[in-house]
Amino acid sequence: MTCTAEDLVRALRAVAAAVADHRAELTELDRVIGDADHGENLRRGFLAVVTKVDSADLDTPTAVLKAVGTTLISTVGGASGPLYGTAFLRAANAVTEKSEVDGPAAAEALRAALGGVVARGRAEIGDKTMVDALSPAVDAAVAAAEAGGDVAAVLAAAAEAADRGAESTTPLVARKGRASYLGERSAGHLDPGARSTALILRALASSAGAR
Amino acid sequence: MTCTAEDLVRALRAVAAAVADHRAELTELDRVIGDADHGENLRRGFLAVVTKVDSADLDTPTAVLKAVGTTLISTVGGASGPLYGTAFLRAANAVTEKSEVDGPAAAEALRAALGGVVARGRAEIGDKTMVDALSPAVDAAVAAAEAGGDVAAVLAAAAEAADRGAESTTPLVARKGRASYLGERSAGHLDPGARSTALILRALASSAGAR
Amino acid sequence: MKKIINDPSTVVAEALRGLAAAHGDLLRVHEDPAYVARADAPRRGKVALVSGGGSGHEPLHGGFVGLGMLDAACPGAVFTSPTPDQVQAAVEAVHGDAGVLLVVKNYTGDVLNFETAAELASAEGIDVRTVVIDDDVAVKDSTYTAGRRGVGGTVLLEKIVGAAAERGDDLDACEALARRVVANVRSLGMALTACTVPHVGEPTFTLAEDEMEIGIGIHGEPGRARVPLEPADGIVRRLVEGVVEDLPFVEGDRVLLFTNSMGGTPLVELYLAHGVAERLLAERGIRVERRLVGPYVTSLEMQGMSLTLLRLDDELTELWDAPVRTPALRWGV
Amino acid sequence: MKKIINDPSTVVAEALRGLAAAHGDLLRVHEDPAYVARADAPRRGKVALVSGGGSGHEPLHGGFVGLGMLDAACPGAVFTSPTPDQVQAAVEAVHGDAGVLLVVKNYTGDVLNFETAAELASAEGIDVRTVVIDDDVAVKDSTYTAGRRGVGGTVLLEKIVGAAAERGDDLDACEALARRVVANVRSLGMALTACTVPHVGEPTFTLAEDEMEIGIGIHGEPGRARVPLEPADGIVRRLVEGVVEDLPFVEGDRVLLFTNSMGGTPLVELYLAHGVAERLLAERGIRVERRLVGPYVTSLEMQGMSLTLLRLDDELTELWDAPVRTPALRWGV
Ligand SMILES: Nc1ncnc2c1ncn2[C@@H]1O[C@H](COP(=O)(O)OP(=O)(O)O)[C@@H](O)[C@H]1O
Ligand SMILES: Nc1ncnc2c1ncn2[C@@H]1O[C@H](COP(=O)(O)OP(=O)(O)O)[C@@H](O)[C@H]1O
Ligand SMILES: [Mg+2]
Ligand SMILES: [Mg+2]
Ligand SMILES: [Mg+2]
Ligand SMILES: [Mg+2]
Repeated sequence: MTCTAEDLVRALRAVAAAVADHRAELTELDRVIGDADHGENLRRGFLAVVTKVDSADLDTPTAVLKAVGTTLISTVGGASGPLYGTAFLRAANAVTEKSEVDGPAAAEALRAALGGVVARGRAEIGDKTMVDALSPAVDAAVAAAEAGGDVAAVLAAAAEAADRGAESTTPLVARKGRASYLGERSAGHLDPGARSTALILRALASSAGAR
Repeated sequence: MTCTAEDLVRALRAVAAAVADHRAELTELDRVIGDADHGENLRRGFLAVVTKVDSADLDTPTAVLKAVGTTLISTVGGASGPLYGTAFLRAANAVTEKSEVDGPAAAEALRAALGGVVARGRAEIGDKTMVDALSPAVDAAVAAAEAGGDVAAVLAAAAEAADRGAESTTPLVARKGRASYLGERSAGHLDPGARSTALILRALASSAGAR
Repeated sequence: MKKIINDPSTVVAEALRGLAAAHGDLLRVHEDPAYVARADAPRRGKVALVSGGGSGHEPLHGGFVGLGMLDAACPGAVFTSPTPDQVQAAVEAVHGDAGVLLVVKNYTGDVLNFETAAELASAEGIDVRTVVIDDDVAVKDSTYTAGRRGVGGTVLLEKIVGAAAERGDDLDACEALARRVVANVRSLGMALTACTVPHVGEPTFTLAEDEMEIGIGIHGEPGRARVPLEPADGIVRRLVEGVVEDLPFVEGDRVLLFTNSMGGTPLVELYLAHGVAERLLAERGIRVERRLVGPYVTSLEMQGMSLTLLRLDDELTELWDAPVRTPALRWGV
Repeated sequence: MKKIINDPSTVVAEALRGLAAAHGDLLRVHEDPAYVARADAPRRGKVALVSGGGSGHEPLHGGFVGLGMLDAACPGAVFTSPTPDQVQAAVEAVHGDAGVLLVVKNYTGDVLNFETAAELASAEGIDVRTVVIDDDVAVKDSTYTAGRRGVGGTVLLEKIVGAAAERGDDLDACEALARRVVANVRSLGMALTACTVPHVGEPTFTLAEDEMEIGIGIHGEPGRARVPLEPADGIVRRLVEGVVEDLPFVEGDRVLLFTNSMGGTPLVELYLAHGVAERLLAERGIRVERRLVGPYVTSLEMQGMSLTLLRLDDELTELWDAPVRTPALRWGV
């Protein structure tokens, strides 16, 4: 099984729905160690993404991903906007010239996305950011692809690892982003960006698995 | 029994103590239908009065009362400052040339005080102001003096009538002062100025009666 | 009670010390009796404008002392009118032998205390006139009340008459102008929350999470009616209607629109409300030609707002535009 | 949540409409993407100063657009940095072929979004430089944090560099000057109460009736430490010590003291606190030569305050005194 531009658009609608459903949860996580806007930022961004991909005529995965990236950058704001935006732009680059994304390409796209987040945000694993969810997700995706997994399998593995990665941020002291201002007081709370990364990957995986 | 300058100073200390003791009550009454400063206004004013009459060499009742009036005017502020201040100044005028105040003179002083309040504030009985306490107090004082009462008896009668007069303000709709802004909503609440008038007269009466 | 203060009874005196330190170029603070005077007062031959009132409405009045506005301001205790000796001392300090105009907000306490001060100053041979401002349409003006309160319109009056005094108008002219402003200005306010007077320590009234108070006063006193909370459009419509229909302001009128915060309402909300007011006035064909937006007549930390409309003519507009240099209003100089 | 708004998602857009209506003589508002530009921009040959950040800090930044200060401001959603396309559009609208200086408060979101915008604008051939301001001493500046936040010092930087750009300094000079301000300015804030972001609907944190938060941020984020409430003397002493000992400011230093309200703190308290700060600085032999007191960098309706100190030299003083004409700061013109 692979993933076409059309599949991707469907998956993005699922992501937007998931983000909207979890808006209050993300906001609450961000309220505790940040500034309470992460849920609203992503809701606004993915609403714009859905409007964008529904209205534009995007017939390749790269075109869809690029539209997602630019839309997120121009609508989300905050730290997560440029980070997620860059992630999608890099993923778009990773799948140029493909009309369908297969397992290995999906893993490659995720690796590129992580590269974009790190290039922009310079966070390392353990800094209590979305990198703590995305980085293990990439490893799991690569392993699944190497094991011959299709897109659904690769994304499922990534989502699974991202969930665990997000959970792992709870005890950490933040060293990047707004939560770092809290110092030791940031420990004991889940990172909102790590949680949203896990949510997004889970929605992508479910959408792929449902086909 | 009559009342000398010295007796008057002692009585004013009793008034200051009574006002301080009832500061919270007066403030609360004023909070409901006014601006919550009546208790603090009078506490500040009578504290200054005590300081003033203790430090100055005031050897006649008129000198004491005049000092009280000017001190209240220059320290109380609000509506009650000029009203009580004028009341004491007029009372001072009423007892000029007396070295001691007897029953009839006390009644006369109270009548003059009421005249001052009405001249300044133009309130009538039933407007829900201090006049509703002071006016029946004057009537009772005059009656007691005519019946041959001494200062203690005259003030006791005045205090008694002022208490009832103050109570009578509860059902009224205010037509003067800040409470009038509330219109019908001012009904059902005791007027703070009427209450303080009753308090002041009660303290004066108790002080006179205790001798 | 959460406040940045040391002791309720010294709040005003300590704040005046800070005001003096912050604006020594514009004003001087006299401590006992307390008043704020223009740094360069007295100005010979100029009508002196003196106002005052309870504290807790800052920047009113001390923040409006300076060139083109007030010559002196007398701050009372929080929400308590000043005493006559403060006013008298201020008048004697700033009068420049061209007479003094007292600007008094219509509250029994203010009127009585300024009246007494005026008597005292007149006895000293100073020509003192008093103008009472009563622009609050929330209060029914009848013989059965103390009359309308003075609220937001006070700032506009002080600015406009201050400009007239600055350009050399005589006392008669200043007094007549002040009455013209009073005749043409109307206000209405509302509150979302109450405020806490330092020496009281708890809010002056309570409003439920879904209630607001319309026709609020600026002393934490309750207003005209308590109604369910509404969106900004509804709130501003109530204020606009109350103000416009009172004078009334009619199609074609040129006005100054003053959108005022009660203190605790953030600017982002205030500008939002101002935008709504501009729209509603435009719909009625009332032409907003000048604006003032900000926290200028406040009620401590109260959240809420008021709208003030002043009907303009060429002269009022010119005087509004004239230079002013005070802590809180400053332009043209 | 009690606010004068219609809908949380339109608060910023509606507020901008009100800002435009109120200050049409000084600025223009562009709606999509949202930015506020000087009415007379672009000014040929003048370095353009562009800033921005989350909304909810008003008058920062839109209230500082005008002569002698910002050429454009980009307002994000409440407490959310603006997006690169807003900044890019603003830069393109106001640049006058003498380069653009972006003033960015040090928050990850602001830095990333402005960085992206700078890349986009540079690609259009515009000489864009960025200066990041990080004056908040509450945050430990180390490789283990996102570094210090930009807070009150931002206003001083925008005023001073705005004056330099206005007098014709070139881009290199403006950039160097901005870095000099950053090197010499420090701030520390505290809160008595939290604020409520419109789309959240409840306070960002909670403080008990007897607690205060020291080292508060301006986005409703918690601060450095939660301690028992103190009198003003104690509060201000904490802020003065934190700021002074950081740079450090030493005896004989000439400084600008900026006493800022977080929004909900009334002026009477702010002036009181300012007076205390002046006294404490005098005790240390630090010479306060300029002051700014008021709500200039706010956090919606939060009650609290911050102190900012800027070490002055003759040039910084002259630039501070230079004319400015914006909605929120205005003098000399
Ligand atoms: N430097 C960084 N690198 C990677 N992720 C980051 C970085 N800084 C912040 N983040 C992520 O962004 C999330 C916050 O996003 P959001 O609340 O939308 O932005 P803001 O912090 O500007 O309000 C954090 O929970 C964290 O996961
Ligand atoms: N015109 C008036 N005549 C007589 N008494 C008045 C008048 N106006 C107000 N008062 C009295 O003053 C009291 C309020 O005093 P106070 O609270 O000290 O002043 P303020 O109303 O200025 O805050 C009222 O309760 C009322 O009894
Ligand atoms: Mg956030
Ligand atoms: Mg009162
Ligand atoms: Mg009062
Ligand atoms: Mg944010």
